Amino acid sequence: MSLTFRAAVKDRDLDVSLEVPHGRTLGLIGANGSGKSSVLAVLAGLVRADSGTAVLDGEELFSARVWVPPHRRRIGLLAQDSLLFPRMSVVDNVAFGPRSQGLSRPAARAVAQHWLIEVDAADLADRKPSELSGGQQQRVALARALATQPHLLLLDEPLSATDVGMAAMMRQTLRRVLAGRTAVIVTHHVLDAVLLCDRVAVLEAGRVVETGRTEEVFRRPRSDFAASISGLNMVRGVATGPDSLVATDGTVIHGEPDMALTPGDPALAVFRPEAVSVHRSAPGGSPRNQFLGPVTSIEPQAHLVRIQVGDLGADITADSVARLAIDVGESVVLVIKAAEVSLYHG
Amino acid sequence: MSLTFRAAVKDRDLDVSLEVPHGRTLGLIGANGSGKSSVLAVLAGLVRADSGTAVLDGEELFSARVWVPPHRRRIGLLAQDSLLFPRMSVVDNVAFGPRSQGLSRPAARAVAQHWLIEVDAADLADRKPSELSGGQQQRVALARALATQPHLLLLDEPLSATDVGMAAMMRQTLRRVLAGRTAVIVTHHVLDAVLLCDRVAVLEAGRVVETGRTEEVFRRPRSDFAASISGLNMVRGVATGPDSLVATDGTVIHGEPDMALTPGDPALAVFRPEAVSVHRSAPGGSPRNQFLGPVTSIEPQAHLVRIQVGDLGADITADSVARLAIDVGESVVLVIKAAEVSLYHG
Amino acid sequence: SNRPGESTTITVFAAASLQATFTRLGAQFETANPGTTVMFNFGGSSDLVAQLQDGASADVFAAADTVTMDKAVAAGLLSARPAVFATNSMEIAVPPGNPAGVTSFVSLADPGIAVVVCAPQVPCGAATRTVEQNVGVALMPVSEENSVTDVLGKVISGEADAGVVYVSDVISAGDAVDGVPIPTADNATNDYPIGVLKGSTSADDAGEFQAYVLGPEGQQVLAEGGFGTPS
Amino acid sequence: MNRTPRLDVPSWIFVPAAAGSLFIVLPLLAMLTRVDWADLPALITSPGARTALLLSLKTSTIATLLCLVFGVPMAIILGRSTFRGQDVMRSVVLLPLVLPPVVAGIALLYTFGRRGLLGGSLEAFGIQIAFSTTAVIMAQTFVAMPFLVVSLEGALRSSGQRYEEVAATLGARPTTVLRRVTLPMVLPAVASGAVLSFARALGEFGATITFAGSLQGTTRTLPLEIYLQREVDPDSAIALSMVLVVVAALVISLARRTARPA
Amino acid sequence: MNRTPRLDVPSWIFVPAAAGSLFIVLPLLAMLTRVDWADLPALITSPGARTALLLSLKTSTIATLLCLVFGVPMAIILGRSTFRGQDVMRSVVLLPLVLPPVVAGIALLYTFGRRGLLGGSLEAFGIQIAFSTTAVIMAQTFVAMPFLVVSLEGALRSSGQRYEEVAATLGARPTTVLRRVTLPMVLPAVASGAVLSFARALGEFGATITFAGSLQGTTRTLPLEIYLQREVDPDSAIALSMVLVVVAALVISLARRTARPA
Ligand SMILES: Nc1ncnc2c1ncn2[C@@H]1O[C@H](COP(=O)(O)OP(=O)(O)OP(=O)(O)O)[C@@H](O)[C@H]1O
Ligand SMILES: Nc1ncnc2c1ncn2[C@@H]1O[C@H](COP(=O)(O)OP(=O)(O)OP(=O)(O)O)[C@@H](O)[C@H]1O
Ligand SMILES: [Mg+2]
Ligand SMILES: [Mg+2]
Repeated sequence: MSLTFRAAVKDRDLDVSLEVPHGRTLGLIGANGSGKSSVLAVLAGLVRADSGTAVLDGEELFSARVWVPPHRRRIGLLAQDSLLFPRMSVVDNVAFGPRSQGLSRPAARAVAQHWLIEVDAADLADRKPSELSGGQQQRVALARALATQPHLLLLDEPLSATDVGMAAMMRQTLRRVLAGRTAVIVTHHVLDAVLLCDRVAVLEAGRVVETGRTEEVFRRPRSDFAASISGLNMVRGVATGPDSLVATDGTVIHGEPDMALTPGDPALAVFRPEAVSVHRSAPGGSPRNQFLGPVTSIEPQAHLVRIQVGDLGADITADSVARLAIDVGESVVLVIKAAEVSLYHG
Repeated sequence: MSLTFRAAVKDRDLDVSLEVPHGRTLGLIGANGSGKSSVLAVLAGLVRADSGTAVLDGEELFSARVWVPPHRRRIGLLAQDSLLFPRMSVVDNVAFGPRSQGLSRPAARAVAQHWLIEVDAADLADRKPSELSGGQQQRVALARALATQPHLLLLDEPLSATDVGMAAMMRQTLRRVLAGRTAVIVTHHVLDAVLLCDRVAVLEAGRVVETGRTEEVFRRPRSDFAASISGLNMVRGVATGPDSLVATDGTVIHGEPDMALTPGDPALAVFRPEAVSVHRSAPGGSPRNQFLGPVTSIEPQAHLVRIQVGDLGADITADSVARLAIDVGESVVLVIKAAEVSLYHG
Repeated sequence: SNRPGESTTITVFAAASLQATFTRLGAQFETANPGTTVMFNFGGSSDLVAQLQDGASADVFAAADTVTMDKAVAAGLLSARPAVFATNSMEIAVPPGNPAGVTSFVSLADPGIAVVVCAPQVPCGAATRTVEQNVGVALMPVSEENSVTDVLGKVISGEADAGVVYVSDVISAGDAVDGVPIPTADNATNDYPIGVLKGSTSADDAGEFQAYVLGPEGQQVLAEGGFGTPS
Repeated sequence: MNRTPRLDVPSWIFVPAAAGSLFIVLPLLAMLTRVDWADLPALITSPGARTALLLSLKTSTIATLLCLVFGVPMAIILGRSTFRGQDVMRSVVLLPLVLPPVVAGIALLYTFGRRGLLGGSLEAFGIQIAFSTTAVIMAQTFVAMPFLVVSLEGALRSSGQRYEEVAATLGARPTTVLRRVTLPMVLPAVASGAVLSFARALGEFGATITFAGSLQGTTRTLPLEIYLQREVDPDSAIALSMVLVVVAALVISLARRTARPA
Repeated sequence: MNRTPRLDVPSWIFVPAAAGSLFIVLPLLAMLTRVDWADLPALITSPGARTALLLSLKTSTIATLLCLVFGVPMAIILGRSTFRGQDVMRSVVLLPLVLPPVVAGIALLYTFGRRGLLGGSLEAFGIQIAFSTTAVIMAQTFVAMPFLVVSLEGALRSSGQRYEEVAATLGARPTTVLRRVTLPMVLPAVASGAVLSFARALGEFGATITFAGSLQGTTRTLPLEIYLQREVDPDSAIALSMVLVVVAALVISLARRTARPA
């Protein structure tokens, strides 16, 4: 009882296989255009794969010989645009799925009311979609998708238009709803993935480049995208000892290996920008990792300032920036304690 | 040379006044349905205000007697949905504005190409909008809005569908584009506001509840929404001394005032969740702020774990959570050093 | 012939040009024969034949020319030989006051006069051709209409200066047109035959109607309508 | 005044639109000036006119319903599915549009008449269609149907299919999608199509007189009555036409008003 | 096969659609069985038929263009703006639909005829419309225009206005919005409307014969020729009708094909 999926769509350069165990939630992350929505569209039956097959709860959804039309797949899809039916009220939009499944009109409305309460939109029930704000529309669309109680739930960036406070609430709701339900969620937010997904798959250019348990992927990313979405600096290289690697540009990095590395093996070093300190010249002292380079940008973040040196970022306080008196283009030295660097097999 | 705006729209319960000095960018933040998009729609001429007036660069856009139709306002609007013209290619979509301003077809295409390069979508030029991913559509729509070189630029959540890496790039692009241009940007992201906006205005239920310089608003929020979007804990109260206030529930909070408070005046206390430590029982020691209450939720964040006690949040490491062995519903004591609490007149 | 309380309906298929006179005749006949209703189906004679062939049920058929009636006879639609009950001949119709000053058939050949006629394919056109040949002129009409009604319409509206139509049409148009007669020697005449149909469900009443049309009352109404008496 | 303001349409567009409207209005006005208002009441209430008007309304309404019952499915199949022979079907549907109505009547006779393709089989069942009120309705349906199909198909093609996809992912069967998404979306076009069909049926003359004949109370609809009247008195024919026009305008605006809340 | 798959239409819908198609196809087939194929070539190439066909094509094409020039603006004003008297205008536009064509011809005579409303003024300018090809075109335009207006207005109402708003915020004047957004969006409906108008104009008989008369080469269009022919030989009239139908189908499918890439 689970989902297995493999599909290739030539003209979108997509070739993906995925598995979602029964009752689990898979996060799908990746850059714009990497194929996330396409995967959902193939699953929902809105795009035909050139080859491949999908099996949900033992039943083939599509394959070379089989084609189950969308309305018989029992798959709920929340697409990237809300696409609420413009001529129906909010409650009728949400009641549409239950009605289609044969519920009576009052029963379907009751179900709809329930889901509208879940997404905190009960007071919008009688409005027309054109009278809703963007975030309200998204919540109603979410309620509509949830109300069908599908065997497989597909959510494409369900919270992208939702404000911060409401998003926190919605994540709670989704956690409840997703418990025991097989689901695939596309998101650009680490927090969504961490809170909602058992595993994540990272897409790059239509291919799965990394999958794993959610925390694992974000703490020990293997793909550039996973590192960047986690806000981590990542350096690829080759292990030179049990606790060091040499990057492609020759820099040697020392750190704390999860397991002793085997010299010669590919290895990854990962560290948080907050752990990086910035100096005008190399500080003296014991074994430390140092990177030298010109500052490419200086950006205020919420509370700190991000100093970017090539691919690497350092977050320091505004005070430090003032004290260092650095400017874009000037050379600086980035220093990271070995204890702050995670090393693992790549 | 600037924008002054005051408008009321009855059936959306909106009553807002704003000012944007020439060449400056105003951030508009607020919860879903607080009226952000409505303000932009009134400015762009897509919704009529029941009363009010707007003056851009000395010219009245609307008032009781004046009504400049949308196409003569020289206002560029990037709406919340991309709404690319479905029957035109991407480049023709972007060239639409310049063409409408009278440029020749090749000249307009050249302008379009320029903006497509700016949003890193040059390779999509010949596609139809239906062949784009969600994030790609949003970037193209952004290019289309920018290509008109409007006197006033209105961007409604310009980066909501954009992936993390691309968003960083787009923020750079927007910074360049917005320099010297009068603009209003709606966003749910602190980073967008911090990087792009000189000032922000916070909307709640169709009213402006706070405006100020961007850093000021996020560091010293006065509205609940500004505090929550900045990820800060905020407590309202009445000053009891130069460096203390009493909250409505009677708790006394000590902190570092920006300026000595006048007892009896309303005051606000603000502190970061990372600065809060969690104890099973009240620790001894010198003057500290303490809050007692049951844990309402425990949520993993990207790197830390958020312990929520009522309105207040504490971010602690997963290790600490394990060591404390706390669970939802159990009473804990939140402790914050006075040095970590900012106090200011509310 | 009806016993009191009994009612019959007879259906008469008649050429469109008979509408005015037959409607009057029908009403008179109904008064003379209480309990009998006369229903009419007016149309182009050839259309009516086609309808009869295709199964339309009727009791009496009155056509505007013998060619069409011959077709009906050939198709075996009639129960007896039809009889000619009226004749019609041609006349020039001009707008009231005769603005173009039409005096004779020959003057219609003046290129300054806009004249409309029936197309030679239809009976009134064929008759017009005959008149042309008799008079010895060739008209250059601005329009060759499909029916005499269309010709009359052009004249009534003043669009045409003159039109060649049946005498009965000039009469029935009343004040709307003036007539310029064509001498009998030059004129063309066509015969209107009437007959009882084989499929008739009330052949007696149908026969009575036919007799009524051929009888003095009928002939008087027809004469008032501008029709000639068959020789 | 806080609804989304309608965007301006270009002002020059009022020039051709006014010219077009004038071109339509002037002849109607010219007709009005010729109507003999004193005679009108008698004319309208004459048994012939009344019977014809009622018959016209009855047959046109039924014909419009038949057009909807058969035409909407045809439009949907043409506009929303792909199958071999679709182009052929599309062309075939158009044909009655160009057929001169009298020829259409002949074609119907050739099919349903006594001597027609199906006439024999129908007669065997005791069904006589030609020259009955049924024949009037069939003639009207035949000439009016393409108007519904063609205009509705155009609207279906103009409207995208994204909402229908959403409905399918919500588990709606094709029938449900059709009933609750597709049709509501193109409702204005269905209404326009029905109006066109009704108007065409109401004004139908040539096919009716050929296929159904012109018998008072059974097959003589108002246009046939008008045609007959014209032989006798052109001006009263025009007056009767005005009745037809007014009745049509009333029926249509009534139908529009009741359809709007749906 | 990786395009978005068309959603299934409900399968029961094929039943009424097939019934409707049969109802249209059967009479056409019945006609075909009566055509005397041996005589056909001679008939078609007869000067009368050839001239009439060419005249029909010419006048119908011009009439369709006029319908587009005047009808599209009218539809846009009805479907995209609000003004007082809009409902009146909508009803007026419908009227020629229900007017029996012959009466429409009379109305045109009353307006543009020699003794009509404008006849005097026109004659003063030396314009003589009566019995000219111009009159044919005017009659066809008058009866065909409502088809374009009504079907296009339906489509405009079915389609939303959001893209037009976007265009306005990009600085597009109403004219530009119309040309580059509105019209491309409803292009299929414009095409359908044009097809309906063309077909109506091509089949037009009553108004033409009443207003323009019937003279070979000048005003006798193919339908008029067919009616005349019918007096002589009904079967050859049917054969000529088939020609009309085939030509119409060709012209329409040609127009469709060229319009598609736009
Ligand atoms: N209908 C289509 N035809 C052809 N190519 C398409 C079509 N739709 C999308 N694409 C392309 O396929 C690729 C994958 O698109 P997809 O929408 O799956 O991306 P995504 O991962 O969802 O991105 P985003 O985060 O921007 O939503 C993109 O390069 C896109 O341009
Ligand atoms: N056309 C409309 N008619 C009536 N009310 C409307 C209409 N559009 C929006 N509203 C209401 O007006 C309020 C403000 O909506 P608005 O779209 O401005 O919110 P917003 O701040 O942009 O929210 P979001 O972050 O969700 O986009 C909301 O309560 C919304 O439901
Ligand atoms: Mg996507
Ligand atoms: Mg909004």
